[in-house]
Amino acid sequence: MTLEVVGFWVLAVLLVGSALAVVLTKNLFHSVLWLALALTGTAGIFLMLEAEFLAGVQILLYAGGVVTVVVFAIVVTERLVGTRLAHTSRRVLAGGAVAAVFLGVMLDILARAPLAPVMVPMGADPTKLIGMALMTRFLLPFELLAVLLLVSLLAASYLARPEE
Amino acid sequence: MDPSWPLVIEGWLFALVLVIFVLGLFRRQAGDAVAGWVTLAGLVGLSIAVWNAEPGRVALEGTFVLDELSLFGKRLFMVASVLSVLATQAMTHASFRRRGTEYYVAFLASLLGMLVLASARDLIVLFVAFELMSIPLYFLTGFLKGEKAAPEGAMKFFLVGSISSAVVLYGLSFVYGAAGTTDMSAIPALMATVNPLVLLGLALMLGGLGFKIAAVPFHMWVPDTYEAANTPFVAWISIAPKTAGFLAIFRLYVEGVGEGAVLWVPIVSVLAGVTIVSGNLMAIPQSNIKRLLAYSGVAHIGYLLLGLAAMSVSGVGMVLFYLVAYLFGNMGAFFVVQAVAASEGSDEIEKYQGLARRSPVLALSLLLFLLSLGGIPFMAGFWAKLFIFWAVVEQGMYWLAFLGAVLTVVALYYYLVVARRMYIEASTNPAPIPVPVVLMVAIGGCVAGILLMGVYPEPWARAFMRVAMTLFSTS
Amino acid sequence: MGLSAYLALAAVIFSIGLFGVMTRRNAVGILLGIELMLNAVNINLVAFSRFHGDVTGMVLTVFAICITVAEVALGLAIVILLFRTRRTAMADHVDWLKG
Amino acid sequence: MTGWPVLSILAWAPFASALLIMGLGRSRPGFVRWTALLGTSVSMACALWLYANYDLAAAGFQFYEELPLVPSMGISYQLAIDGMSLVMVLLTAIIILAGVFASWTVKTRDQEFYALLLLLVTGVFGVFVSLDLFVFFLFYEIAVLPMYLLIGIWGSSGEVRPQGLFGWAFGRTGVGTKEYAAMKLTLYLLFGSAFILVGMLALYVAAGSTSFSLLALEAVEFDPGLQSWVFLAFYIGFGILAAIFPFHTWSPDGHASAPTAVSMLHAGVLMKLGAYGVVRLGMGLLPEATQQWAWLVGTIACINIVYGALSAMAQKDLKYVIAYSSVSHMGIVMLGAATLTESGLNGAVFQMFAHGIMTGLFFALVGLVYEKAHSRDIFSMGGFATMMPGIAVAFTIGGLSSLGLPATAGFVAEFLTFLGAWSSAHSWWLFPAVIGAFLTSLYVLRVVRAIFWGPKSTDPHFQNLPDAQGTEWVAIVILVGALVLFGVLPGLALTPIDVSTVPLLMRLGVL
Amino acid sequence: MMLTVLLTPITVFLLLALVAPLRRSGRPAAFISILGALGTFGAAVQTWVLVDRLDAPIQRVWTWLPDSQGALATVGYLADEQSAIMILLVTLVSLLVQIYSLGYLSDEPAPAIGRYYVYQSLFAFSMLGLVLAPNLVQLFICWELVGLCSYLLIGFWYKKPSASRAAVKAFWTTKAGDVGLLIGIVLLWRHTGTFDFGELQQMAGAGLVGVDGLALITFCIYLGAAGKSAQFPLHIWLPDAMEGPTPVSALIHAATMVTAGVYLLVRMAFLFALTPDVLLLVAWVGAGTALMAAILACAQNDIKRVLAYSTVSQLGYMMTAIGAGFASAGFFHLLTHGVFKALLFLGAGAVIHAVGTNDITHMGGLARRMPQTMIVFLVGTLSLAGVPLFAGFLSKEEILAGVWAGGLTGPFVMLLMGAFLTAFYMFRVVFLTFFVKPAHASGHGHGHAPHDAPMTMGLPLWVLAAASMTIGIYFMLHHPAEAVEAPGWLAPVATGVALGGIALAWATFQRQIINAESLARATGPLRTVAAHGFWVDEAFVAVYRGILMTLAALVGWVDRYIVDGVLNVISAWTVSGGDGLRRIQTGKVQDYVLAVGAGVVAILWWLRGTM
Repeated sequence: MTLEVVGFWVLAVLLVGSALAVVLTKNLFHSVLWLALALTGTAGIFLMLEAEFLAGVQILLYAGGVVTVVVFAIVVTERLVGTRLAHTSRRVLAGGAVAAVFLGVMLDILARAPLAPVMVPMGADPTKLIGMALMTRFLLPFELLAVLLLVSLLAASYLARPEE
Repeated sequence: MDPSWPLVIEGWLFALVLVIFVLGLFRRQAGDAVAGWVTLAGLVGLSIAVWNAEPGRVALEGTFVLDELSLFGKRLFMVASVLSVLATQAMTHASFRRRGTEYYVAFLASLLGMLVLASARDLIVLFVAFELMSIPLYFLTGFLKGEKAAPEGAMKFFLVGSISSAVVLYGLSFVYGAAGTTDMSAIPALMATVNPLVLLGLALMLGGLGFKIAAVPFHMWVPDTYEAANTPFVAWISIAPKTAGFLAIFRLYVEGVGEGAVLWVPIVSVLAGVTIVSGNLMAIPQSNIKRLLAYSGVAHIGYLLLGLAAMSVSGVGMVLFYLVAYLFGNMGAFFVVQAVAASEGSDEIEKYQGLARRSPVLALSLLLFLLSLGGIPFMAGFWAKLFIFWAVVEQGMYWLAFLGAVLTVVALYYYLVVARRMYIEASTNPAPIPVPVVLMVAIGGCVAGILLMGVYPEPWARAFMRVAMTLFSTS
Repeated sequence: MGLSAYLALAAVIFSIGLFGVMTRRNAVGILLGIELMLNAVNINLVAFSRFHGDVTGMVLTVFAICITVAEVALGLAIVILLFRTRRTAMADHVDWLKG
Repeated sequence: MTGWPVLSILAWAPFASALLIMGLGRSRPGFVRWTALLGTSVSMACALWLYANYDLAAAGFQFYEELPLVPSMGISYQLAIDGMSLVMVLLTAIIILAGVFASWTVKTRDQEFYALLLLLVTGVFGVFVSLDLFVFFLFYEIAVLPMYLLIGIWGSSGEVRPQGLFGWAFGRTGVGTKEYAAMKLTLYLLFGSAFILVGMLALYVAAGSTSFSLLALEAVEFDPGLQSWVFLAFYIGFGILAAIFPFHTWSPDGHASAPTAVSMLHAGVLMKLGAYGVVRLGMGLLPEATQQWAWLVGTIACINIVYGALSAMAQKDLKYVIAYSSVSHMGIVMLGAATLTESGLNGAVFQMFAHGIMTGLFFALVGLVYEKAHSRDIFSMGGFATMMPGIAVAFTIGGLSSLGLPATAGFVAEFLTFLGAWSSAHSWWLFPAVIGAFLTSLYVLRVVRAIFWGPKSTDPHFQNLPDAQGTEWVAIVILVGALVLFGVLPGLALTPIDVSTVPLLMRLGVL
Repeated sequence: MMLTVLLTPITVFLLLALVAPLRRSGRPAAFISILGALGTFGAAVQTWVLVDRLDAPIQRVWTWLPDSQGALATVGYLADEQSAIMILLVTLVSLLVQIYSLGYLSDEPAPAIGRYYVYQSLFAFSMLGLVLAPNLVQLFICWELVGLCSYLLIGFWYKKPSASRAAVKAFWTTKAGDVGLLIGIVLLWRHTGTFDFGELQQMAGAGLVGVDGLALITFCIYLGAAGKSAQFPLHIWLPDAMEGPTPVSALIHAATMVTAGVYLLVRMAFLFALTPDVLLLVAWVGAGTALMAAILACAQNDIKRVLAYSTVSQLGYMMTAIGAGFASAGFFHLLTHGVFKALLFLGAGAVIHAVGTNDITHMGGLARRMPQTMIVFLVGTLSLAGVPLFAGFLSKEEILAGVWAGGLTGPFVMLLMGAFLTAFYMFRVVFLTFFVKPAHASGHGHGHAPHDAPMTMGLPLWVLAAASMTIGIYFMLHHPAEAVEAPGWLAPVATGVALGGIALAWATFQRQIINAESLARATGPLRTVAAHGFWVDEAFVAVYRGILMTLAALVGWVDRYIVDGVLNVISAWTVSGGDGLRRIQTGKVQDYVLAVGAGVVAILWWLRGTM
C-alpha cells in the first residue's frame, strides 16, 4: 500500500460519503455544506492526478463560488418564503433502482474496457499547456464562454429581479 | 468580408449580440421595438451572407469547419430565427416592451451557439457551443416571468436540460478517454475497432442528445415548455435546437463512420418507434393546441430518428429534408396559434371553433400547416415522410416503415380534430381575428415554404442528398 | 492507482448525483445533485487527461467548471423566481403543466 | 387536338375551376356553379375525345405525357391511359358531371363545397391517368382527403346510435354522427394508403430501378417472397377503399353521412379506385403473388357479395341499404379480378364502370328523396311513385341494374364475372356470387316497393312532394342513359377493356 | 323481316317511353302501340311463310360481348319452324290483347294507359326476342326482360297493396328459378364453349357434349324453366299474378311468358335427351303440378285464380310431355293452350269488367245478359276440357299418348285425373257464372246491368274463339304426323274423362243433384290441403321470414357490433391509450428526470447486451 493508494481511498471514502450526505440529508443547508466538502475532496483527487491548477479552480470557483451562491440563494428564498426550507426525498426506491442499475451497468462496461494502466507524463506544465490550448486551438470556445457567462448573468439578473 | 471564411458569420453575429446588448444599456426606457428591428435587420444580413457562403474551409486547427452540413444547419437556423424574430415583433407583452433587449441578446447568443455547433469538429467546441445554445433557452422559456406558467416551464426545462448536459458531458469524457483527443475525426477509427469506451461514451451522449431532440423518454420537458413559453420562441425551439441536436448526432455517429454506424441501428430504431407511437398517442387527448403541437413534434422527432435509423446517405438526406419541411409546417402552425391566442387569449383548441368563417385565410394556412405535418401530398411534409420511409425501406426495415406509416394516420386524427373545429363547427363570435403584418409575413413565408417544397421537391431533395453524401464520403 | 479506480469513483459519484436529482424534492437539492454529477465528470476528464498525457481533458474541465457556474447562477435565479411566484420550495409542487 | 396534353387538361381542369371558385366565387353562387360545370365539362369533353381517339388496334398505353418531377428519385409526372383506365376516366367524367348537376341546390357554403369536390375529382382523374406509381399515390391521397371536410360540413348525421355490446367504444368514437363518419372514412382510407406506400417503396427498392414508372416496374421480376407480402399490402391498402370484408365498415357510415354528390363520387368512383389499384398494381406488377393469393381475394369477394347483400337486407335506412349494396357489388368486382380469366377480369372492370354509374344514380336519387321528404327511413315512406314518378322510375331502373337485370350495365358485368368464376380454379365461387345476385333482387325490390310502388303513406310529411326538377333531371338522365346504353351495347366499354386486360392476363401466364 | 318483328315493338317502346307527352296522352299512345303490334303481327306472318317456304332456319347474329377471340356472346335472331310459329302466337295474342285492353282499361287515367302500353310494347319485344333467340345469352336476356314486364304489369295498380306484393312475389319466385338457369348457362358454356343453339345441337348430335356433369346443367336449366312456367313448388307466384289487369293475365300469364319455360325446354330437348334422370324428374314434377293445380283450381272462387291454376296445371301437362321425351307434343299443347287460355282470360275479363267482381259465387245467370261472352267462353272451356273438335283435345291427347309411350304410368294416371278435374272445375265456373241463379242479389259495383263488352273487347274474343275452333277442326281433318302413335283406346278414354268431369260439374252446380258442400267434404283432408294451397306459400314465407330475414338481421348485427365494433374498440383503445400514456406526464420534474435516467439506463443496458 503506497501512500498514493491510501490517499486515494481516503479521498474516495470522503467523496462518496459526502456525496451520499448531499443527497440524503434532511437539512438543505447541511446538504450544501456536504457538497462543499465533496467538491473539496474532488480538488484533492485533482491534486493526486497532478492537476494543481484545476484543483485551485475547483476550490475557488466551485467550492467557493458555487456554494456561496447557493447559500446566498437559500437565504434569500427563505427570507422570501419566511419559513425554513423542507428538504425531503420522494420515490427513493425508483430513483435508487435506476441509479443502482446505472452504476452497475457502467461498472460492468468499464470493466471490459482496455484502460491505460499508468499515467503518462505531460510534455510540460499542465497549467501552461492549458493556457496555450485556450489561446490557440480552443480560442473559439473560450470566446463563446465569455458570451455564455455574459448571457447567464444577464438572464440571472433578469429572472431574479423582482418585477418593477 | 467573404462569408466563405470560417467564423466570419459567427463574428458578425457576435458583434450583433454586443450591439443589442449595448443598445439595451442605453435605450432602456425607449421601448425595445428598435432592438427587434435591429436584430431582424442583422439576421437578414447574415442570412444573405450565409446563403453566399461556399463550403470547404477549415479553421482553428480543424476544430471548426465550414462544410456542406454546417452550411445547411446555418441556413436553417437563420431562416428559423428570421421567422421567429418576425413573429416576435408582433408580441405585445409587457416583458417584450420593457426588456426586449435581454430577450434578443439571449436569443442571438443561443443562435451563436447553434451556428458554432453546426461547424464543430471538436468535442470541446461542440460541448461549449451546445451549452451556449442551451442555457439561453432556459432563460427565454421563463422570459414572460409574469405569466403563471413561465417560471415553471423554465424550471423544468432547466433542470432536465442540465442533467442531460451532464450526461452528455459524461459521455463526452469517455469518448475523449478512448481517443486521447477531442478531435472528432478520431471517432471513426475507434468505432471500427469497437472500442468499449467510445461506445459507452456515445451511448451516454445519445441519451443526452435524446433530450435535446426530445426523443421519448427524454421528451417530457417538451409539452410543458411549449405551453409555458411565448409562442414565437416556441416555434423557434421546436425546430432550431432540434436541428442542432441532429447535426451533433450526424457529426458524432455518422460522419466518416461508414459501415460502423450500423451498430446504432437497433437502438435508434427502438427509440424512433417508441417516440412515434407515444408522441402520437399522447397528442390525441390534448385540448391545448400548443401541447398538441408539442406532442406531435415529439412524434415528428420519431420520424426523423427513423430516417437516422436507416444510417444511409438517403436516410440522412431525408432527415435534412424533413427538418426543413418540419420547420415551415411547425413554425407556421405556431404563428397561427400566436395570432389566435393574441385575439382570444387562450391556446385551447375550442377557441378555433368556426375559424374558417371568421378568418378563412388564417384557417386555411393552419390547415395547410397541419396537413403538411400530417404528410399530405403537395405539401412539404408529404415528401418528407415519404422520403424517410423510402430510406427505411431501402434498408429492408419494412416493419419500421409500416409502423411509421400507420401512425401517421393517428397523427392525422388529431390534426383533423383541429380542422373540424375550424371548418365544421360554427363560431359564436363572427369577428375576424386581427393578424399583425409581421406575423402575416411570417405565416406567408411558411406557407410558401411548404408549398414550394411540396410542389417541386426536386431541387431541395437533390441539395440535401448532396449534403448527406459528404458525411459518408470523408471516411 | 490505475485509471479504472478513478473512473469507478467517478461513476459512483455520478450515480449518487443522479439518485439525488431523481429523488430530491427541493429544487435547490436537485441542483446540488447536478453539481455532483458534473463533479464526477470532471474527475473522469482529469483522470483520462492524465493517463493519456494529454492536456485537452483538463481544458475541457476548465470549460465544464465555468459553464457549471453559469448554470448554477441561472438555475438559482429561476428557483428564486419560482419562489417568488409560487411561494413553494418543492419542485414537485410545481405541476400546473402536465398531461 | 393532337399534341395537346389532353390527360393533363382532363385531370387539372376541375382543379383550375376549383381555384377560380375559391378565388372569385365568394357569394356568387351562379358563378360557382357554372365554373364547376365548365371544369367538369372540359373533363367530360377530354374523356370523350380520348375515347374517340384511343387506338384499339394498337392498344397499350397511349396519349403519353411526361414531366420529370423528382428526377433524382426517379419520380416523374408520367401520364398515359390504356383501355381500362380509359373506361374509368369516362366513368369519372360522367359521375362528376352528374354530381355537379345533382348538387346544384347546395346552399350552405357552396363555394367551398364545389372547390373541395373539384379538388377531389382531380385526385380521382389523376389516379386513373398516372403511370408513375408515385404520382398515382399522390393523386390517391388527394382523392381521399377532401372527403373529410365534405362529409363533415355538408353531411348529415344518422339516427342510429348503437348501444349494448362495445357501447363504451361506440360512445367514445361517436358512432352515427357525420363527424364520426367523416373521420372514420378518412382515417381508414389513409390507413390503407400506409400499406400501399410501403409496398410501393419496397417494390421500387427491390427493383433497384431508377424509375417509379409502371412500365419500368412491370419489366422487373420480383422475388416471390417479396411479391407475396407486397401483394397483401396492396390488397389490404386498396382493398380498404374497395370495401373488402372486413375492412368495409367505413363505407356504410361514410356514404350514409355524405352529401349527395360526395356519395355519388365516392361510391361511384373512389371505391373503384381501390379495385383499380388491386388490378393495376397488385395484378399488374406481381404476377406470381397474384396467383398465390387469388384464392384469398376471391373467397373474401364471395363473402363480400353475400354478406353485403344480407347486411343490406337488415337495414332500415335507405342510404345504408345502398351503401351495403355497394359492398356487395364491389365483391363482384374483386371476384371477377380474382378469377384470373379473361371474362372474369373484363367483368370486374365492367362492373366497376356499371356499379359506378348505378350507385351514382342511386345516391343522386336518394339525395333527392331525402331533400324532398327529409326522411331516409324506408318503412315510414310509401307510395312516392304517384308524387315523384320520374325519381321512382329512375330508382327502379337503378335497382334493376343492381340486381343484374339484362339490358342494364349491371347484367353484363355480373354475367361476365359468373363466366369467369366458373372457369377459374375455384369454380364454387360461382354459387355465392349468383346467390348474392338473387339476394340483391330481394332487398332492392323490397325497398323499391316500400318507397315507391306501394300504397301511399298517410304520414302528413309525405304528401305533395315534388318530383325532380331542372338540373336534377339532367343528372338523372345522364346516369340512367349511361346505365342503359352500356347495358344494351356493352361492347362500347368492353372493347377497350378487353385490349387492356388481355395483355395483363398474358403477363400472368393464364391466357 | 325478322328484324322488323323485333324492331317494331322496341321502336314503339322507345317512342312511348321517351316522349313523355305522347305517353301521358293515353289513347294516342295506345293507338301507336296497337299499330305497332299489327305491323309486328304482319311481319311475323311473313316470317312464318318465309320459313315454311325455305324449310330451313334463318339465322343472323351480331357481336354483343366482344372478347379477344372475337365474340363471347352474340345477339340476333334464329327463325326456324318452332320460333316462327311461336312468334305467330305471340304477336297474335299480343295484338288482340292490346286491342282488348283499349276497352278494358277505358276507365283508367290517360297517363296510366300510356304506361300500360309502354310495358306492353316492351313485353312484345322481349318475348319475341326470347322466341327468336339464337343462343342462350339472348334467351336469358329476354327471359329476364319478360320477367320484368310481368313484374311491372302485375304491379300496374301498384297502389293496391296486394298488387304490389304480388308483383314482387312474382319477380322473386321466377328470379329464384332464373338463378338456376343462369348457373346452367354458365356451366354449359364452360362445358361446351358456346351459347349457340345451333352449335350446341350439332355438338350434341355428334356426341361431343360430355355426359359427365351434364345432369347438373340440365337440372339448373330446368330450374329456370320451372320458375317461369310455374312448376311445383315455384308455381306460387302465378295465382297471385292475377292482381294485374286481366288482359295482362291473358297475354303474359297464360299465352306467352309462362310458356317460355316450356319453350326453353323444347329448344334444349336435344340436351335433355342426354340426361334421362332429369327428364324423369321433369315428367314427375310436371304431372304432379298438373294434378295439384287442378285440385287447387277446384277450390277457388276467384274466376281468375281458377284460370291461373288451370294454367299451372296445363303447363304441367306440357312439362310432362317433355319429360316423357316428346317435346313436340308439349310444344303443340303450348300453342293451342296459348290460344284458348288467352280466350278464357279475355272472356273472364269481359265478365269481370261487366260485373266488377272476380268472385264466381257473386255472379250467375250472366248467359242472358252477355250471350256473346258466354259463347266464346264456352268455346274456350270446351277446348281446355279436351272435348273433341276443339283445339285442346288433340294436343292433350298427344301428350297423354306420349306419356303413355314413354312408359310413365304414374304420371299418365295423374294426368288423366287432372283431365277429369279440369273439365270439372272449368264447368263449375261456366255454370256458376253464366247459368245458375246468382246466390247473392246482384249488388254489383256498377249501378247498371252487366252487358256484353264493347267492340274493342269483343273482336279479340271472337278472333280467338274462331282460332280455337279452326285449329281444332283443322287438325281433326288434317291429322298431322304424330311423333307417336296413340293407342286406340286413348281418345275415347280422354273424351270420356272430360265428359265425366263436365257431367259431375253439371250435376253439382247446375242441377244441384249433388250438394257441392258434401262433395267437398267427401274429399276429406284433401280439401283442407287444397284450401291452403298445399302450404307451399307458407313454406316460402317461413323460409323468407324465418331463415333469410333472421340471417340478414344477424349479419346486420354482426356487422355493426362485431366487425365495426372491433374497429371502434381499436379506435377507442387508441384514444384511451393516449389518455393513459399522458398520465406518465405527471408535471413533476423529478419524474421527468427519472424518465431521462431510465432512458439512459435502457440505452446502456442495450449497449451492454451488444458488447
